[in-house]
Amino acid sequence: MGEKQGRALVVGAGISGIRSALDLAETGCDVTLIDAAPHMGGVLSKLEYQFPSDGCGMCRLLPMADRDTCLQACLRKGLVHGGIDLMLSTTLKGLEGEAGKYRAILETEPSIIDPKLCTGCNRCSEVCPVTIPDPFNQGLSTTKAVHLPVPHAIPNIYTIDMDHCTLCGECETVCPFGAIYLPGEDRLELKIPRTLVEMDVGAVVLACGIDYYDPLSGVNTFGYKALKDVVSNIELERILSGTGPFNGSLKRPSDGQVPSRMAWIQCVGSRDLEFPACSSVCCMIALKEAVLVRKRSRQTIETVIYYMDMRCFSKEFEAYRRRAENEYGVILKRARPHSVRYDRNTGGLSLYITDDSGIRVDEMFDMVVLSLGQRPGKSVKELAEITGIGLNPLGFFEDPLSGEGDKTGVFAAGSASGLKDIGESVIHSSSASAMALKVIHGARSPHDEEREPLNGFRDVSTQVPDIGVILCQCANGPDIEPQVKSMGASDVHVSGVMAMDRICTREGWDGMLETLAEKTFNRILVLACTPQLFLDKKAAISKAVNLDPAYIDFADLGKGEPLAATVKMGLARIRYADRLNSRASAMVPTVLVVGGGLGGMTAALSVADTGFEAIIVEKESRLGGNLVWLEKDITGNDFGRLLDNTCRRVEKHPGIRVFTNAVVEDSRGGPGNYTTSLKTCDNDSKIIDHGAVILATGGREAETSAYGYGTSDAVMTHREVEQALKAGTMDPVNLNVVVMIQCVDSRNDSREYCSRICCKSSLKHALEMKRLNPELDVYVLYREMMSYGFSETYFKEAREKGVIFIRYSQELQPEVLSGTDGVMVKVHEPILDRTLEIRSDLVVLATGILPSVIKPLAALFDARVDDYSFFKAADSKWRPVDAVNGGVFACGLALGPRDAKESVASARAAAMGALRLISSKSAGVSLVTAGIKPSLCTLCERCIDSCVYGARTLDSDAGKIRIDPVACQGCGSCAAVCTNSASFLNNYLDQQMFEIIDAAI
Amino acid sequence: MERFEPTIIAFVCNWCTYTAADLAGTSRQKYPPNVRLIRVMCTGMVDPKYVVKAFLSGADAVLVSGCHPGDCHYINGNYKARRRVRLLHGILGRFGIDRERLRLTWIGASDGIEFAKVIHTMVAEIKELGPAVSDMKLVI
Amino acid sequence: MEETYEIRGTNWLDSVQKLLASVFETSSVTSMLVPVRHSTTHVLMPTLVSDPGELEGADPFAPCFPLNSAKLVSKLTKKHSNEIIAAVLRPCELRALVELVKIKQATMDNLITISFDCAGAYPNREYNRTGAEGKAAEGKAKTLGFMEQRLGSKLDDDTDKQLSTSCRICTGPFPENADLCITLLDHDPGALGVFAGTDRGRELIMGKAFEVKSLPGTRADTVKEVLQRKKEAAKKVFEDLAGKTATMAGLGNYLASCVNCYNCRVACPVCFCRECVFNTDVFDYEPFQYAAWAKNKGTLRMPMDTVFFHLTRMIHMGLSCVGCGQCSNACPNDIRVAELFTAVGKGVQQGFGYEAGKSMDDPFPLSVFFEDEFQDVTGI
Amino acid sequence: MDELLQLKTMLNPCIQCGTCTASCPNEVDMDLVPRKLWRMVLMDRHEAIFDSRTFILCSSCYLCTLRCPRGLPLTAAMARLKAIAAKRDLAKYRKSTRFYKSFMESVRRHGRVREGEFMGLYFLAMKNPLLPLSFASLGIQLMKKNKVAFELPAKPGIGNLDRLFKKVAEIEEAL
Repeated sequence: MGEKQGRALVVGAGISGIRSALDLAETGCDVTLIDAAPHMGGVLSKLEYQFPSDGCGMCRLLPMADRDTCLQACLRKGLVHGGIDLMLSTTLKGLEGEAGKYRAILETEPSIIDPKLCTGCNRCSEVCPVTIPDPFNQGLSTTKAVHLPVPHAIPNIYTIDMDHCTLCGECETVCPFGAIYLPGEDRLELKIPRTLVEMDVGAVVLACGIDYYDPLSGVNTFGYKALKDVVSNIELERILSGTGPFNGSLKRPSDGQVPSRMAWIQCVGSRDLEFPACSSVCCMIALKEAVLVRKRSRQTIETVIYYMDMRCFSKEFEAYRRRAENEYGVILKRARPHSVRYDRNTGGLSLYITDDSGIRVDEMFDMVVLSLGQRPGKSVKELAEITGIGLNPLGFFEDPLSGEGDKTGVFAAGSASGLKDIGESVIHSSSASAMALKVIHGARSPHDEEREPLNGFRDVSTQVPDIGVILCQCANGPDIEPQVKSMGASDVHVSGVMAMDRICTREGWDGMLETLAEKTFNRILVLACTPQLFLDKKAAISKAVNLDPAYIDFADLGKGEPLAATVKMGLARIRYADRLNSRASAMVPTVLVVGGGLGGMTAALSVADTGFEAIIVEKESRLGGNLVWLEKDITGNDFGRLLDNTCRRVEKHPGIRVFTNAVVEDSRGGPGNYTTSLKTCDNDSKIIDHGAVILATGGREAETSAYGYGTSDAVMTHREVEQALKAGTMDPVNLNVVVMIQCVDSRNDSREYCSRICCKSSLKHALEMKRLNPELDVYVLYREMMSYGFSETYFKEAREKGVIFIRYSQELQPEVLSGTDGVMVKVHEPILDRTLEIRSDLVVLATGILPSVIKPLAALFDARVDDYSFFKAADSKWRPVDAVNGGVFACGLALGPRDAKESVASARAAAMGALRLISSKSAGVSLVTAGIKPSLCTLCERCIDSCVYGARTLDSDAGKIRIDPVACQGCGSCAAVCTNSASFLNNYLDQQMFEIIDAAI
Repeated sequence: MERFEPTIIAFVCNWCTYTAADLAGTSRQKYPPNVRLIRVMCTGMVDPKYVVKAFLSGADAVLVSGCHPGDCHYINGNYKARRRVRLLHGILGRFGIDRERLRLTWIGASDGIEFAKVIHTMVAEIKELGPAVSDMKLVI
Repeated sequence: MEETYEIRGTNWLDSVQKLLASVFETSSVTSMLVPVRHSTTHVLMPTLVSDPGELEGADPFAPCFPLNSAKLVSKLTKKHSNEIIAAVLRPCELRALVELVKIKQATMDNLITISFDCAGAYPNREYNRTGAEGKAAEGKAKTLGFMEQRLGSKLDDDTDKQLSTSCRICTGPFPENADLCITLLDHDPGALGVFAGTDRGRELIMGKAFEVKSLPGTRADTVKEVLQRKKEAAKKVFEDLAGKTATMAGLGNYLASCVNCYNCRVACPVCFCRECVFNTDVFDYEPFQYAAWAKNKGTLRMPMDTVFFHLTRMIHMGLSCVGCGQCSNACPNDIRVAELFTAVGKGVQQGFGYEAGKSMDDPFPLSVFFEDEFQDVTGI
Repeated sequence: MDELLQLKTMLNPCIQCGTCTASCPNEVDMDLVPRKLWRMVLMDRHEAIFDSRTFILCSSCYLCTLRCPRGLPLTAAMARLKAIAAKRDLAKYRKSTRFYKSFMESVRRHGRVREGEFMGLYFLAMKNPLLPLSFASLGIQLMKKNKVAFELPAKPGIGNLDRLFKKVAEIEEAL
């Protein structure tokens, strides 16, 4: 193998793959993004509503710095980025070599429809005689054997389901572009055969996602497929979707009626014998679906969720659950339905359940939703064999706590390594891309690379608009050339109208480029029927005519408007096209990390490992944070060693500077350019210039005075138990009975959120004590065991080892009475419906996690904290570690409760976020960026208030509003609040909009 | 008399409703040709001046359409748009341009069919209502 | 109920001058903006007085309202200054000032506001015709006569036909949030009361040697009665206006004689732009555009964009309109702009549960939003 | 107590989800629903367990075993409890345990059940002279249909299953 490679391969173009690919592309790597499916988006292309926002927001994954590198459009259409080569219907077949120097073999499925020729005209589908269940709608609606796999994908290339195709040849005949070439008896060769490509890559990210459990494969099918109104959660998502089988109206599949009572059955295919883990997301999905149903039906459809434990363990989820119950009237019942039966008399579905009182009841519904558990993706096993990455017992990619010492350049991203919601997947994917970047950065040190400067184009900014119009024409379309020509003639700014034959074909396109290259237009407007096809090709025109893409635009002839309106609107738009000549100042290639715990150190290492500088500020005298007192996690990871290794690496790393006994005092500037002063122990001030900041300020075990804590030595917290066990001052052999109480001061009105890690801590300590003293009686008093994901296996183990779990409710809390000999715990046992008195030697309280106080610190960097005083992320799903302004990131406990492994992932993700920002060269200001005319500005500051990105500041010395072109995302709300248009949005100027409106009418 | 064909100006956000309009196209959802789509980055950038300009230039109705609450690419532009449209309803409503003629809708990226439906409904209703400002040629 | 202190001078002007002089004495105010009748020109104009002796010409009660002083206060306070000043403002001027403070065009940091029961004013041309030419003494006498008549009739607007419409339909003629609020209604002739509308005002009043007397017991009822009358008057005016401007064409006719001089916006106290957008290149059309419009429509009224201008101003300023009526004062062609703006302003402000100038604590409606509000705005 | 400890270990993974109860066809007649019963086992509430008739009502349909998400052998657990009750000859369950015993005794002797002997043994074991009367009506009905064999007990030893039963007893002892 030769040189280290600067290209990364990302396998899987779902959310995780897109996140990783963008991470790597934005940091200057070349990325090949492949997906086995003929479209991108993965399972997300079928899901539209995400908890806890009940909306989408996927587009927030797009780059914020250097926005123009990426097509600014809904990600459901597709991802077009200059640095990402997308290969669909492609799989990884082989991988040889070592980290940094791999040779990958990619296989692209043979295709019957030539994607380069197909324009998505739909004629093939119209004539196709074969009707099949539509896989996009999980078979709830039908489509043709030749069909569009995902309706919103662009380019919209058709595919043929060869399992159903009868090779009748109708489509082949009707295709106006000759894009279809069916195999037949006399022509067994496919026109576009299976192709193998060998490619040198430095690192590989595996983001192949998950599959869903098939109820038909299990012992209890719950009537799935046998009863039409029993649907899976994915099917329900399709039913609720605007592109779904009923166009978005909620109907039951059997008869198209609106259901009146719907039930959700949780843990179908999870937490059972076959799959002893929790699928982590189904509880929230069910809550969200029930809320959507309640909202849609104006609360007329009754929704009941039958659950075992309602696992709302992430920061905002408990609040969501409360809203679902209290505001939307979703009914939650703790019960596991035994089976679903069809009731012949009513045509309904009856569930046999036993509620808490122990009475068995039949409940009638007319639609039942199965919350299907997740399974490893189909390709996981094969990919594991190809790449040598290990699998855990459940068949997911192994996900070690720390990647240190790993020689591999292959990293799992997202749910391929375990069950995660979108937010966690996004974090995990960025974590994977950070590790991949570390492997390849040497080959292509992104921040040293000179990007093609935009000012290499000829300067036309001062020229009078000289517009060239390209009219794309089909032979079979109406002849509109004379009309367009006459419109061109009457516009003083148009100097040429050229009709081209079908630029959607290779010949037509090349012909257009040739024609354009001969001219010297300084604005180009292309009129075409489906300009979406060319969205990724602007760069090609730009190169051919040596013109900034800012001056090239498309107008859509396919929207059904009068021709004159379309053309004139297009001309008005292009006439004002321009690029702001302000320049963003250079990014400072340094990241400030506040907090030197596990998160902070990991983030700093991730930054420094890719060649940038990291500065850690730690207020204590030593690094380590909570790791200092923790011994190990539930899986047995040794934190002492982890701490030593991490500290050693940090201290030795030439790219990391550490300030202990230091705090941040003040900061100015914005994303890309901060100047921050630190106060060190000797009261010195230190000035740091940095481009981004990561808040890794951590959190702590909450203090408590509940259950007699502080009055009796027999009442301890988990931290104290951990320390006592570590120090050997506690020996479980001397104990007879231990009671652990969960959710102390948590998940109540004063502290709403679930601290997520306490259940795991209790399981860890219960198992550890049982190991040291099998005779010990351990009782865990819990409200909801949040042993999500693989930790469910420890819950099972604890039960097997004889730990007794007793559920208590918020209303009926346990009581702890201290006496002379130990303490007495009184708790109501709901199954037996009686109060138990447990005389115990030790009571352990799970008091939850509180964040460090970061509000003032966050405010210094224009970031905010949430209702619980944790860092407020811009979006819990799509931008889970970043502040809205794009220059501030957070990780670990500062973000919200999470365990060590999750903290490490979030730290790498935060580092990746910072790297995305500081690697962007910002050669030019993005096309659509706000500006200001100071001569008109009266400093009312409304624009500052309206800017969510903090891109606007008042420079009171100069008496001017300043705009940070990196922070500005071009939303234009500042322009809309400005009464005299002193604030404006470039390429959406008032006069331009007026002309467009005039042209439209 | 010639059948009245209204002109509707639709300010659609680049992220959601524009995608829905594209989707309506690719899913062969036909909608009347009376609507002129003007793509804006966000409904939050629709200056009330644009709406007024559209009416004074002869539009019979204006549609402002963007992402569902919570979905805005720019976090909250659609909420700002909602207040602005409310203000416009309050002002234009006094002068005979009532709320049927100025609509704000949330149409998500997957709502291609919904988009076509909205246009259908709106065109049909405006046809009933008649031209918006036909009698003011001289006075503006 | 806030403690009210009574001041009894020889007449209302003497009383108010005493009060204003005492502000100089007992506070660190270095100058005071107050309408003063100038000894040479005899014209009443807002004047910055730093010598308490010059307060002799001060006449805040005259039915003379040449301009809304909020704009002047903006000039005095927008940029940082260490001077502490006081301003005597009509309630509508104070409301305008509050709006300006919200958009950072003025601050109240170093400002003491003084307002009073406003008996209204005449249109500028009317007042100039009847009063301004007189000598100082005559002017003073006219003011006192006006006061006697107005207060005597408990602000019955029907008894004074010269009163401007904006004042007739003003539903906020009583001071509320000024630091010092002067009451005139129901006091004995010549006497006035003063109470503090703010904490700062309370500090000022404390320990002053005013004669303590509680508010005239009848005041609350009188205020109610006055407001009721004005509301009814406003309703009539608005209904009449709504009839005339029920369509865009009606609005066009209403504004038909407008020549786009933009005087209304210059006079508007809350119109704060440095340069109106209608004067910028946004509306700088190209010749071919005019030609195209004319061709398209058959005719093109010039200057164009008249209705556009006024609608835009309603959009920009409707939510902040305090109903002072200066726009009508400024119109050279006697378009009754003020009624139009007051009606629209009232309407849209109600729509957002907002009252322009009422309180510094109410955010400007377009600067805030909530996730689940105004659900009725959306949908087909 | 060992048997119960064994049973407890067997049931430790129980998550009290109640699927067993929901699936049980006899649940309506049980004084302790299965879920509660298992909870009692885990909580060492031995008196309560043997105060209940739940396990004796189990008809071994195996639905609970099939549906249990933890895959617990619940039907076997019910059988264990029956065995313990039989072994201890608890008065509460004698009607049932002695019925089984008499049945098995008849089988042991002859390799098949002989109804007459079986019922005789049973009445003898129950030591209740009035008991046969309560079976009279059922007996007459069965006799009418020729469902009761009247021949006298054959010689002991024919079809003798002694060795088999001995072996089973040994196994049970070892458990």
